[in-house]
Amino acid sequence: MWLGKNRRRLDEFFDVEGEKSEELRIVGDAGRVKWIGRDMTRGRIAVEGHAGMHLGSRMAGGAIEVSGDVSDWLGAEMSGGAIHVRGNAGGQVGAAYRGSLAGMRDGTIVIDGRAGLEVGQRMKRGTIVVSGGVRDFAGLEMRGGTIVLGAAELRTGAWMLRGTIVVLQSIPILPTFAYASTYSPTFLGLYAQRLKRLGVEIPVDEHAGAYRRYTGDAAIPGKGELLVWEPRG
Amino acid sequence: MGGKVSCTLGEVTNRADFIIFWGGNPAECHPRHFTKYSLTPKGRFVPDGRKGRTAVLVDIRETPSAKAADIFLQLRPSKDFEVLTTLRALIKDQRVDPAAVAETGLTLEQLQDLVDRMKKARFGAMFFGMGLSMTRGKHMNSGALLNLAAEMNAFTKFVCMPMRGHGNVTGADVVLRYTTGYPFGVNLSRGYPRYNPGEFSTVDLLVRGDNDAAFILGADPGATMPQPAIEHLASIPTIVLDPKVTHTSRLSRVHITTAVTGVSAPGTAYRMDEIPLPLAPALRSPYPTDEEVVRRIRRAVARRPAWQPVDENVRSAIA
Amino acid sequence: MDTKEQASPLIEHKGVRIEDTFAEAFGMRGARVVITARSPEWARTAAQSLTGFATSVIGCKLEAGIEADWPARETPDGRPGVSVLVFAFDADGLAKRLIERIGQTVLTCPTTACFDGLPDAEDRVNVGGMLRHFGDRFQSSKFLDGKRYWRIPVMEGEFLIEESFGVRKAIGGGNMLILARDADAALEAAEAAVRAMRGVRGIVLPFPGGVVRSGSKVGARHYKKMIASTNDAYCPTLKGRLGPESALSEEVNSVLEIVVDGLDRAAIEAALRAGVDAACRAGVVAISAGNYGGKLGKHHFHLRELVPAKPEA
Amino acid sequence: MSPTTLRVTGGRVYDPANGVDGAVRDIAIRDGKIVDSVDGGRTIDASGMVIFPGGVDVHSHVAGAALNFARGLTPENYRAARRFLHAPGRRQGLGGITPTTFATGYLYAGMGWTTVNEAAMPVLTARHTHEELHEVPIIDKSTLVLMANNEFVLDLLEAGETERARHVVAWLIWAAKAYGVKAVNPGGVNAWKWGRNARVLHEPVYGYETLTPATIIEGLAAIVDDLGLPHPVHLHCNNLGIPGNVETTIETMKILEGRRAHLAHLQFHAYGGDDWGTMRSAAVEVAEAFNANPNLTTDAGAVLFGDSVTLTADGPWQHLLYQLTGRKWANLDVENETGCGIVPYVYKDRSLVNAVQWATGLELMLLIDDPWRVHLTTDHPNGGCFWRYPEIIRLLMDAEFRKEQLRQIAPKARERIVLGDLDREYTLSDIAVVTAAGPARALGLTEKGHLGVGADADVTIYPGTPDGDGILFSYPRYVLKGGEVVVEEGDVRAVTEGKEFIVHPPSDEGTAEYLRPLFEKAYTMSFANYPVEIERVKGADVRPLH
Repeated sequence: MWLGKNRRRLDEFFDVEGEKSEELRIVGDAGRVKWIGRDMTRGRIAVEGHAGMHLGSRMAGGAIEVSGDVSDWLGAEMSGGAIHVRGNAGGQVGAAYRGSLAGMRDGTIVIDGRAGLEVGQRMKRGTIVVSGGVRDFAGLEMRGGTIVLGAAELRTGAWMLRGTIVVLQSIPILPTFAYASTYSPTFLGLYAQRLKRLGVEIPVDEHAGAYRRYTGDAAIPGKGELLVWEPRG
Repeated sequence: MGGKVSCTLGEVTNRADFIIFWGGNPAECHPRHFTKYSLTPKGRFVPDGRKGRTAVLVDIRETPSAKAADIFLQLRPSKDFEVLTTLRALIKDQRVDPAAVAETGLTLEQLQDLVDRMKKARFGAMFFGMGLSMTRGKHMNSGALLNLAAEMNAFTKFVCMPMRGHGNVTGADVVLRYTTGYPFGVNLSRGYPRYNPGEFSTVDLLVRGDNDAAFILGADPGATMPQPAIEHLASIPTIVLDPKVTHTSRLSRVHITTAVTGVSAPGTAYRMDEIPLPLAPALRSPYPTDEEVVRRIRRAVARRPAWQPVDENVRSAIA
Repeated sequence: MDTKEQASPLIEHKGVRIEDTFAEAFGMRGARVVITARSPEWARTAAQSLTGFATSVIGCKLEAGIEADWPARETPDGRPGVSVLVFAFDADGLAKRLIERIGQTVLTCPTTACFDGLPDAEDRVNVGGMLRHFGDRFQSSKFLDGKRYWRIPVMEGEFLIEESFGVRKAIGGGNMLILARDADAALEAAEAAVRAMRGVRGIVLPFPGGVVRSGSKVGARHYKKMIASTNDAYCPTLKGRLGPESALSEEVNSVLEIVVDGLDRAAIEAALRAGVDAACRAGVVAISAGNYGGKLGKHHFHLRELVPAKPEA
Repeated sequence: MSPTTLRVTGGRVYDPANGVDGAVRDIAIRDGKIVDSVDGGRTIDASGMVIFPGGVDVHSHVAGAALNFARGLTPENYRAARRFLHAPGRRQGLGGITPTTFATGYLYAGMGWTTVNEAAMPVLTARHTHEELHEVPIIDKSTLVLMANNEFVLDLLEAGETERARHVVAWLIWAAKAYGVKAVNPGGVNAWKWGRNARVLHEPVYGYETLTPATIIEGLAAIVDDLGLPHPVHLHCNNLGIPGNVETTIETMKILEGRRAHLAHLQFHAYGGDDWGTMRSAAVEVAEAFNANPNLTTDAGAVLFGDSVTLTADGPWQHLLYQLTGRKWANLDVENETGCGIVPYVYKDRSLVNAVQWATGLELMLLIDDPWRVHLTTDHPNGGCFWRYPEIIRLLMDAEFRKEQLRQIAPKARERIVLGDLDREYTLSDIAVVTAAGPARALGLTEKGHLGVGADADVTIYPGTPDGDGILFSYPRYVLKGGEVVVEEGDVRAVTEGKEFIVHPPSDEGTAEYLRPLFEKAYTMSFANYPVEIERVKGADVRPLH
């Protein structure tokens, strides 16, 4: 591993135990350790504590679980596998690195806490769930895939071409999104079923409420959708 | 997907009949911009000078620049992105929500009128300042305006450029690009350039406390950066090269006074349109130039044993 | 059909003679369609419509039936559902029929959605990917866990259908014949058999109510153009005219057949076993099966293997 | 320090300029030049190897404001690029599609090329181009200054003041410290400043009464000849990239009859058809016309499949490409002089258009009879990166390999090209002509491109047998630049400073005073700051005129 510009042995920083294996457990505060699980294709990493930037960046398979918080670029440009963060995440979750045409290409990211700016920027496929809500520009220039947000600040879905952003409470909508209808999208049932296994609930009960559907972003012009949950009554 | 459509300032002088200033106050911040480049001068294809041009100012408050504009559009703070995104839709004849537009402080009619005028222009130019690029949305606000300008070229000629701040910012950007490939936020600690704004940009490094020394040239972060960044600068060996004592000098370990570039030190400065201008010093200075100091430091450092980067693709015995 | 009664050792089950013959079945291609809806009733309505007029490949190009009701927790979208099995001679034909039928009967039916029920099948046919054209470019898709789903805007809201459906080798034409003393006894026995067989997963009974009264033979004696015609050897009213050529004994006055299509041999065997067991009741003279001498279909289901072996008496 | 003498012994030498075709010869080097013989010094045993003159690239974009704009636009390309780690004597950098300055020098030298002509420089930003070129180590460089949309020149040509125009061109060349004159889409870039183009050679340019692209082409070719520049006018024809542009290209050749000229990246100008759907290769027609015009030279501008960044002064074409690709686009118009557009692009073998482009470049190289008049280029980075030249060499030398590659492309494209019918295979001597001897001659660089006595000791030594990929030319065993071993076994061993070739054509003394008032009206900087000071051109080598 690298400390700044110098290459060091892993055991200068960590007590390393066990044999070569498909499973890796990192215990303690790795909040300043970058690139954990970069390019991983299989196996399992469990971080018991915090993790730093670029966790699971460009990963193609396997699973990562973090009990604490993670920093920016979580799962950036990932193409498969699953990440579950129990705490909060930084910005650019599942995003494209600067200049790249595509962010997340497939896979699943679940964040139980909150996340920062530009969640799912330029994502093409895959699912991102942030139960606690996000800051501005969620789904920026999104080209496909599904983002589920507990709440969101401004400019959600800005410049999106395709894809779905589900928000579980009312949010400010850009002028370039057009309200379409209020309904219960059948396909959300698929996501609800799947996410239930990961401990995430998406409301799909018609008796409890429905989703307001907005399409946009007309600036592109795009045919993405914002689905905003509206409880009945 | 977006673009950057620009030109040298002479093109604006000679051709632009429609000019938008967005989030900037050139009358006070770039005092010669109106008279030398963008508004009043007569140009080859704008023989009437100011009379031949329409100027629009978009800002959140009525600055002195508003007086120089034919049209002033006052929007609510942090609504730039919403307005620009709406304009991008309107130029493509897409529908927008009038009620949501109204929340920006401007009406749909005002924006439609602006779009109609933009499309009628022969040559449109857009300039933007920190009122756009440093408010909520930051680089995405600038991106919105740049995209709008690029897309306008489907209808008529349009260009767009930032009004860069003080110092030779553009020059640093230019030189970094040709030596490292990236314009800013470059990290050389692995022996080759890496780039990631938000990770390697100065303010982020300082706030996170990632660096263990700082060498500051032609900038005064102590005056502008957030408190955690300043505290970190104060806690590490910080060296400042500056003609005068700055906020950063006060918290640094070392301040080296250097000659004022352009006044008593030669070199090249890049204008905001990336035109290189030779600097011819008018005065002599008792102080060394920045270049001289950097060369001397480099020579001194070269006497120490060299640090050799290792190619991270080569899995060496250490791993 | 080979109509000769075999003079072989007598097999009996619950007092009913089990003829020592076999059902001859054919290799087919099958698919499973899971239809979900807001209520079990609407799911079943769509399923019934989808499986209508799909009794025999000869006349309908498709054989289909309802396989089972699915509780909400088992379906892909968490709503109540019904699964349907469909069978055709080949994958291409299956795809064509699915596109026609789902397009006309599920797409049109309120609240429904339509999913592939054979996710592990390697052979796949494009169904949702063709039906999406109904969306006239207003459709959109979702890609989840390696599968693509199409969302087609319709007046009610949205119709959701999976892009591709799995196709696997299957078996069509498993059957049993109930030879009874009278029509009432035949029908009661058939109803009992159908009830029992419908509890088996992986099969359907494509005929009305699961029962067919008009068993057929290949071709015709008198009309050259007929592909199939009435199974005269098993028609009680023709016993007098056919004499020894009739397959029926004196006391048989009504025969009903149950045809089973299934995704694999084991499912069909299980169904036939349950059916034979249930059909062996008062008024039933014998259980037989239809075959063509064993040369046309490669799947043979011998009745003697479907009843519990009798302890040597 | 560098050895002053060096001998290379036992290698098979390909030096077509001196009629040497694979003979085993010793090469002697003293003080950076090739000499008859030397005593002592290092000896490189090149037995079993092949020896070429150092490569000369007649048309490449390696420095300048436009390229630097492209660098900033495509950070994603660098993340996948080859990395150059800094080391004692070697600077950091990144390769990829638009390599950084240091990397450019290492990559060219590492491939065995030692001279590069940067093909597009505005006067206004020439100072910057030279700054960048100074940071391109090892190789020698030259630049062409953009002239066919310069409003001073256009106004004079419209007014018929050819004499004055010649003085202005001469003055501008020296102001820019350039080596030659480049004409890009004559009149079209100027029209682009109003969002228009110049499509028809004999129709007036938008904004002018009588001036047509044809008069600009004729006028500049005459001026360059009259000034006696070593390199003729370097012309990027109108209608680049557009289906059916073959007519424009052939008409341009007619306009140039009796004049010297170099037609840049001919591949992009050799298409038939009416639109993208009917586009076909017109290499046969273009090559036939070209073969009949011995006054012309050209370069291939070949296309290779993969990522590229298109980068040209042809602003209107770039806007079209942006609309076609819907991806990124940068544009930079330069006051009074020129413009430039940048669009990242991917050439796909399954695309009909791209497959036709790929074939057209190769067809031209195979159909033009005289290898001395057609040079190997990709119009880097437009058609592909310069560091992929070895791939083209293999395609030229191996007809079987070409046929294999043909199977990979869009099937429809095979009916639109003739590549499958061409059996010609380049010899090693032909390769030496198209990569070194020919371009050196076209550039008028008499000490380059050959290994005769008096030549610059730029020598590339390749292994005698191809590498595993069948590519002979990917990794030279040794590269000598000015007599120094700069590359050995694929590693940059010594980093030298290259020269910059410039010319100083004479202009009337009053030219500056004529230009000053015009300049002050049209430009936004001071006239005194306009010309590049000669001190700013490091390693300047002022070349003689004809």
